[in-house]
Amino acid sequence: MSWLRRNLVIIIGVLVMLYILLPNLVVIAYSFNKPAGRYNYEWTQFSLDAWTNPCGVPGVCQSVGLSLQIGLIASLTAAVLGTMVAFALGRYKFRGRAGTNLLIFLPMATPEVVMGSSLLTLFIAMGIPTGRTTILIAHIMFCLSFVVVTVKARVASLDPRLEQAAADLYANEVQTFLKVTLPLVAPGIAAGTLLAFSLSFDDYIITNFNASPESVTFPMYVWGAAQRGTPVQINVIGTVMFLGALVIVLAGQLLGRRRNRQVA
Amino acid sequence: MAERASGDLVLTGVTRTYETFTAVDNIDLTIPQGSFFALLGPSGCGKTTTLRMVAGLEQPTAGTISIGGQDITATKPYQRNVNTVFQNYALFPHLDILENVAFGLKRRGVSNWRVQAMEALELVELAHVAKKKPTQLSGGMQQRVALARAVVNRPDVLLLDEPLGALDLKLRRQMQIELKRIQSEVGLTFVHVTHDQEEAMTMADTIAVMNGGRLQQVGDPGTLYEKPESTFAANFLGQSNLLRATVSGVSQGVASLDVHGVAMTVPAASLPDGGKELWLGIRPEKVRIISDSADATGLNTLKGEVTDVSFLGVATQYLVAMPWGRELTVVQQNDGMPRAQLGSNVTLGWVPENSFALDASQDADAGAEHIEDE
Amino acid sequence: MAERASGDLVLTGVTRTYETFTAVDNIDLTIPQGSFFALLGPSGCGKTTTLRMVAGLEQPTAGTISIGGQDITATKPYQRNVNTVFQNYALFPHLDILENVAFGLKRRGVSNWRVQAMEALELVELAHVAKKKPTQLSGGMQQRVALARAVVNRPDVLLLDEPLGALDLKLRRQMQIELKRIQSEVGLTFVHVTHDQEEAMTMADTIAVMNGGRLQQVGDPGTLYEKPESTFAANFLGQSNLLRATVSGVSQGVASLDVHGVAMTVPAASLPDGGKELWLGIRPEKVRIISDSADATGLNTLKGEVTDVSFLGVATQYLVAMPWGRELTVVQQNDGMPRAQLGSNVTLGWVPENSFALDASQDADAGAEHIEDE
Amino acid sequence: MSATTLPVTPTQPTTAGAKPRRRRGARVPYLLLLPGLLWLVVFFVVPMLSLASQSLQTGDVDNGYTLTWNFATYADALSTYWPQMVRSLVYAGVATLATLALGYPLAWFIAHRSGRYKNFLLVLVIAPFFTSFLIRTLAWQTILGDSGLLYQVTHATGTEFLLTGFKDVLRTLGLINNDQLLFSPFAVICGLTYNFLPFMVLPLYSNLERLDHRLVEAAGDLYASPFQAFRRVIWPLSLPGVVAGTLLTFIPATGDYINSVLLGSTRTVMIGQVIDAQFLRVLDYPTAAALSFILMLLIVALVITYVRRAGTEELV
Amino acid sequence: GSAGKNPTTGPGGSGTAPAKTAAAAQDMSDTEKVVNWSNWPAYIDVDDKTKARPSLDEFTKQTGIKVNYTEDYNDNDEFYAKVRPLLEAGSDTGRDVWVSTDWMVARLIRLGYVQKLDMANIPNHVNLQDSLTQVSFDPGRVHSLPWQSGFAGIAYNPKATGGKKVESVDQLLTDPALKGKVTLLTEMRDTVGLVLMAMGKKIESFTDADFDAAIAELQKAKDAGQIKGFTGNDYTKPLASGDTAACFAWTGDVVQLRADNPDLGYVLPQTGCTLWSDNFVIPALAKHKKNAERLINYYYDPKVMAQVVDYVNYISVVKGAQEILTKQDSEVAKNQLIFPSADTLSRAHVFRGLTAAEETKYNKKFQALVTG
Ligand SMILES: Nc1ncnc2c1ncn2[C@@H]1O[C@H](COP(=O)(O)OP(=O)(O)OP(=O)(O)O)[C@@H](O)[C@H]1O
Ligand SMILES: Nc1ncnc2c1ncn2[C@@H]1O[C@H](COP(=O)(O)OP(=O)(O)OP(=O)(O)O)[C@@H](O)[C@H]1O
Ligand SMILES: NCCCCNCCCN
Ligand SMILES: [Mg+2]
Ligand SMILES: [Mg+2]
Repeated sequence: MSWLRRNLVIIIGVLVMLYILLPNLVVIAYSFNKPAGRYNYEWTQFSLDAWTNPCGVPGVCQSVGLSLQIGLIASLTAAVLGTMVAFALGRYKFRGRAGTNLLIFLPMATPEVVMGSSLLTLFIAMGIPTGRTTILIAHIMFCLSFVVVTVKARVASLDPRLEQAAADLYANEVQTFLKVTLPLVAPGIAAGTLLAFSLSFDDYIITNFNASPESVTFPMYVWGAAQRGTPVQINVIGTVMFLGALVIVLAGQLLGRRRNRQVA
Repeated sequence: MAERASGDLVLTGVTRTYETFTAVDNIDLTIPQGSFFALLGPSGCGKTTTLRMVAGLEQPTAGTISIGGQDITATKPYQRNVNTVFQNYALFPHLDILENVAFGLKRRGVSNWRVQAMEALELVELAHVAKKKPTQLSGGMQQRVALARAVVNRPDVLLLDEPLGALDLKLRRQMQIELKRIQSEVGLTFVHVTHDQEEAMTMADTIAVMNGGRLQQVGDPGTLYEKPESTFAANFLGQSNLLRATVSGVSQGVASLDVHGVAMTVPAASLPDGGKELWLGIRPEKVRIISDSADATGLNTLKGEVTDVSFLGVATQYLVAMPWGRELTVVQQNDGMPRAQLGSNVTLGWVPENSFALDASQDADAGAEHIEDE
Repeated sequence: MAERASGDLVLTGVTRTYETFTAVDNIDLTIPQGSFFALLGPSGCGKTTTLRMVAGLEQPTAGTISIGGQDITATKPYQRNVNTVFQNYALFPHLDILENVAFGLKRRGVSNWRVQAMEALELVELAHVAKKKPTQLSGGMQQRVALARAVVNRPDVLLLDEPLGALDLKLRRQMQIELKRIQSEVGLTFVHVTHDQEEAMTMADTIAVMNGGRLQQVGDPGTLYEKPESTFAANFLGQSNLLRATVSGVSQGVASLDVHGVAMTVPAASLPDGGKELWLGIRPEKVRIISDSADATGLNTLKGEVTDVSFLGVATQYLVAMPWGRELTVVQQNDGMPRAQLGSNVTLGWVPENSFALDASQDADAGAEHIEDE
Repeated sequence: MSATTLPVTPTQPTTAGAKPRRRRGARVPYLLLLPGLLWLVVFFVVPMLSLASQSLQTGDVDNGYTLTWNFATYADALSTYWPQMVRSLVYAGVATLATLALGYPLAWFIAHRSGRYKNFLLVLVIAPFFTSFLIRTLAWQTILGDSGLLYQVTHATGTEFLLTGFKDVLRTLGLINNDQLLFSPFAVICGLTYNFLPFMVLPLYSNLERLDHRLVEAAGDLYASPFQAFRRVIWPLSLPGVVAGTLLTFIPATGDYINSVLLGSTRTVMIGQVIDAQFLRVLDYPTAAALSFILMLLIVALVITYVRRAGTEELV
Repeated sequence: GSAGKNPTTGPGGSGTAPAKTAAAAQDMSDTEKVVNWSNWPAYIDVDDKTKARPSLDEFTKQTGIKVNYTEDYNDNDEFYAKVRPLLEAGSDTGRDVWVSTDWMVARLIRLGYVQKLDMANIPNHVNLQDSLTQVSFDPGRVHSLPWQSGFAGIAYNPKATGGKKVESVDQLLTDPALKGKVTLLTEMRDTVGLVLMAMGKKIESFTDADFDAAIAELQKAKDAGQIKGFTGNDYTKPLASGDTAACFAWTGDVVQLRADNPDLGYVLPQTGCTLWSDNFVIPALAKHKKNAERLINYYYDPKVMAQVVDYVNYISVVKGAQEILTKQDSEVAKNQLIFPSADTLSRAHVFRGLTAAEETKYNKKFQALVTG
């Protein structure tokens, strides 16, 4: 009983983690399926077919490539713009602060269909042909708010005395920003960028409105494929992306630990 | 790039006002090159603000600051050859200790920064933790890193804002010795802010006592302690017994006083200008408990009852109640001699030359830092 | 609900081990009800761990803890009638001062919590800030709130973990007086952790000196200070001069010693058991600088050169170099008498009864807390 | 990415300088804002304005719409679709509470009990995003289906009674209608909860990670039982994280409808689905636009009230 | 067959306003050997091994024209919403040809968004099934040629019905055994059409009142909790797993599902089923119109179409494909759902064309049902 009480948090934590991961486990399992027909719905037989040929379905790997590219550019751009806004909001008092806060928050409250379609109308009015560029613009727009919210918290908790110390130690404004401010806010920016990347990588509705036939992203591909049963390759790619993220973090951590050990 | 402008640090009419509140009020001060200067005063009196103006982190509302005759009032912090050891250390958490110390050197493009930074770390005996992060260090170690980070730049002036404020007593005393050693080794001008009066006295060549944004008194520790010019200085720098006295006459350089009906004397030279009323001050350690047999001629004496005895280790502190209600504090070194008992009636005495006289218009409790008015 | 179990706090064989490291090692201790007990020792010696076990925040690996004969070893913190004033105050930042103080009362369902909490705030003279938030208060005020928050529960035992550690000297001294006053007013058992030896001596009825998880010596402040039983206690509780000495003979209750070729005496009763080698200890304030004219009969004397003079305000501290290289520390109260000059040759002397002798097998620097080993 | 980060919290000011302050160079904040806000103005505000105008137009797709300031559309839209509107708020609200109930212990676990696996667990929370949400939501069909994973696992382990009991509870709560877990309010809320859990966990984590554990001990020392310590100390101190998390969850969840489409039934239609149909199928742009604005307005109003009550000063 | 009787009752593609003419762009076909084709997912033959698209590759090989084949047509409405602003603004959609369902073709023609086909470039158009040569949505077949066609009928999973067959729309909407486990299609013409026919109405010539009655019927079933949901193509998964007991479904899907799950039942109700076709159209301002027409021509070769049908399993719109397939893959050739008999075809009907006003009105009512 007391064991249960002591470990309750761990037990609940593990259960919730399981809840979060359960669908991914299903996705992983079905990446090893060998469906009899063209629908990967029912478990039929274990097979590595899809794993040995992940790009086997036409277009799927191009779409992943495009999504990665868009996710990267969009999240990085949103990170830069969002960080600047976050600094302004977290650091300064100025007229229009409340309005700015509202403007940051509204896109999160706007239904995606609405955003996607009204943006498309705008692009046409502006004469911007749909495609990679318009997807990027849209993604940067909706990622911006998430970056701002994330980074602002970090900026607000930054100790201004550290910047003063840098100035005291002969660092001019630019050096102070690059050598002290930025590294200290970096974890917040990293978190915001990661969040933005995952939002961009996974967006369908807004993307679909602003895409062209040449710019089919991974979610668009999946959406289409899901209309008539997703090919096993999609599970493979989902699994690779999922595990890839984990491996990168683990590798980073191991590397960091090794470096620490060498120093110590 | 910082310009070398070695020489005295001079503040002229420096004032800093925040909206309606004047934090620093028209300060004139000359701090000779190479001296160890302490700025002492209660919380909120403007010490940090003064330092920040010298460092360039704050702009004076009025007045000028110069080093070695060169006016630096308008220059940016990074253009001044002044470094600060911040009250809270302000070490860069993302850099390791060596990088922290080397920060200023690198900014100035010093090429052998590694060698110089390691030397500075050796100076504070921390070379072995060069690769650790600040959070992995204890408070005392962090403080020394902050010191090394500032000292390594060989600034014209080193500002120390209560660098020992967060240390415990024992470590604090050791760091004081360390600071003194470093100052004499590298020969910089140190401006040291503290509100620990004992710290100021043991370390500084010159002490300035500040209150409410103004300088109260500037001088060497001995003079400030033995001859305070205000009740504030008298109370803030150590303890003082202040007795209400009326001058009854002056002859041959000696003033006769009436203290609650008891006749006393004080050197006439120490009398303040103005009226006949004054505060007669005497330090607790200057008061002796006189045995019945002893000769009390030439001493000012008072009789009272011992109401409290506390053993301080090195010394014992007595509170002795006077007939008019007020208590006198007496400190006697525990040199092995027998001492007074709680409740006994004793005679207190002191050499008139050891006392001082202050203008009676002041508040006797100024600077005594009562709990209510922190 | 906390059970009332008034009476002595008794620790029996209490041990706390973290993996391989023993933080507290088999401690036996009885703290009488209503006493003011101080736990003194260097950083990391196990003071906090001991308190935490009494509070129930940590479980002893072995041993029992009881209050008034009732074993509380296995009870939860909230079931014990023990309260703690934490080292960092640990005030609840989201609650105002009154709510902070009333926290424990409300948890125990005391209905007139408001009245009691206000009384406690008046006790610490903070009734006027009842509606403020902790961050709006200065460090000293926060400390007093923490105290009120604990005292208001009238616990059997009040644990104070370096409550004054973060205060500056002046405020610290005032809070010490405050604490004493409250303790005598409410009559609780106080267990006070500190590593400020002066604080321990002025405040406590009984002091326990801890080192490396073990109790070194327990006693009243005077005895501990005047007759330390180890070099650790001698160095940790104030400063000590320790001289290497060899016993050359004992007669009529007086031992003759040879100290670097100088003959001295010490009461034979103070000799440790064991060999002929010993440390002769003498406190700096017990050493007098003897004028040439003075009579030195019956005193142990040494000659040396003054190498450092530092003015401490109340007193002056001298370092006097002995012919064999080591320096002796001498403290003389600034009672207005003329003192020795830097560089002059002086004779030092002390009454043999004021010195103490310790087993030579110990490290003379134990407890002197060098910078290297914080 | 360091373990101590991922802060999505409006924090308590931790240092004296944390509060926004006025600085010299009043132009600096505006320069910083310029590119980001310009982006938002051009690509969000302008379309929204044209949408606003659309909501007041009358006409049809073929013959075009004209601005007639027809506010009646708002009244009509609201009177027709208020049940879906209310349902969306309720589902999003319940899902938000569920993410809070599940996310809090998880965030606590990661912050205080996970040791060096902290980073790993944090990424594990966000990693599912990298597998398309559609596949993951479809996976819930596989899990919740009548003969799905849940059924098979309980069946194989002889613990079917657990599943039956669970269904009974849900039925009593009105979260399922018949014997099916899938295509029920329960499934929709379960999907919403699942999809937005990371948005709750991350801000909560960064808040709880900073919680001073000594305060919890102090509470215990002052006679607070573990529950009371949570209720009186931990919970109020974590409010900023709770507020950030609930906003990041509630706001997007209200407009979401993929979960309702794939996991719900005709009785779980959410407002996003209505807006989608008006936009795409009925081509009634004024109604769709009006519904969007009503939704946004409702959310903003709710959020402002909520944030005020929770005592966090700034919006998000 | 009788389904070939062209539904002449509707007002055709003309609506109330005369159809506008779509703008043509300068045709770059001769200089740019490409054609951009948007199609529905999984609507073309794929080599299951190499995952290549054999018929497309062959086309390129023959003509040197590269096909940018994009599967971004998931749903008529969604696709329309995507291209409408472009068409309305008079800009190029970036596509030379796509495949729209009949009623959508009507709308596109009405609004002047699609160009006339140049039959001179499509000599093979004569291979079009007779039954599809005259359609109300594109009188005279000047703007469109079908790609595939199919039925909407009733599919059921015996596992979930308890072995029971589901044979009529009435049963689907009322049988308590199916309660809460029925899905219908969000495609209004299929769902309402099947119900109208079950009510004895003709979908070629129903009235507003008929439409309302059908909606009321559906509403009743929905209120009774019979209907679980309205779906797009995503009805397949729950049907296969048995979470959906019975539903309206399209033929091609069911043929595919049966490969995994041979027990699945499929019924074309006696009261009638809908017949739809998805048609090639060339949007306004398409840059490679001639290439697109060559592509259409290519697929109207029975041999090529046989290859496609063999894979996608919808109804062939090209004459002669069955004969070819009978030789190659008799299974498919015998399948009633792919090559329906005359009897089967007699039950199939095409939803009448709607005027713009009707379309809006009906859509509104139907969506009120779906999202209500
Ligand atoms: N930015 C500011 N705006 C308004 N008042 C300020 C500002 N900075 C400081 N002050 C006020 O100026 C006075 C002097 O502050 P300062 O920090 O110099 O005191 P200090 O002597 O360093 O005190 P402490 O010993 O507590 O550090 C204080 O009353 C403070 O409240
Ligand atoms: N949870 C723990 N795990 C491992 N070692 C611990 C733990 N807590 C304390 N210790 C160790 O136990 C020893 C005693 O710690 P404790 O906090 O009791 O010291 P202290 O006497 O209070 O020191 P200080 O004066 O610095 O507060 C220290 O060496 C410390 O490192
Ligand atoms: N995978 C292609 C499915 C095509 C379905 N077309 C639907 C038209 C319904 N009337
Ligand atoms: Mg200060
Ligand atoms: Mg401790």
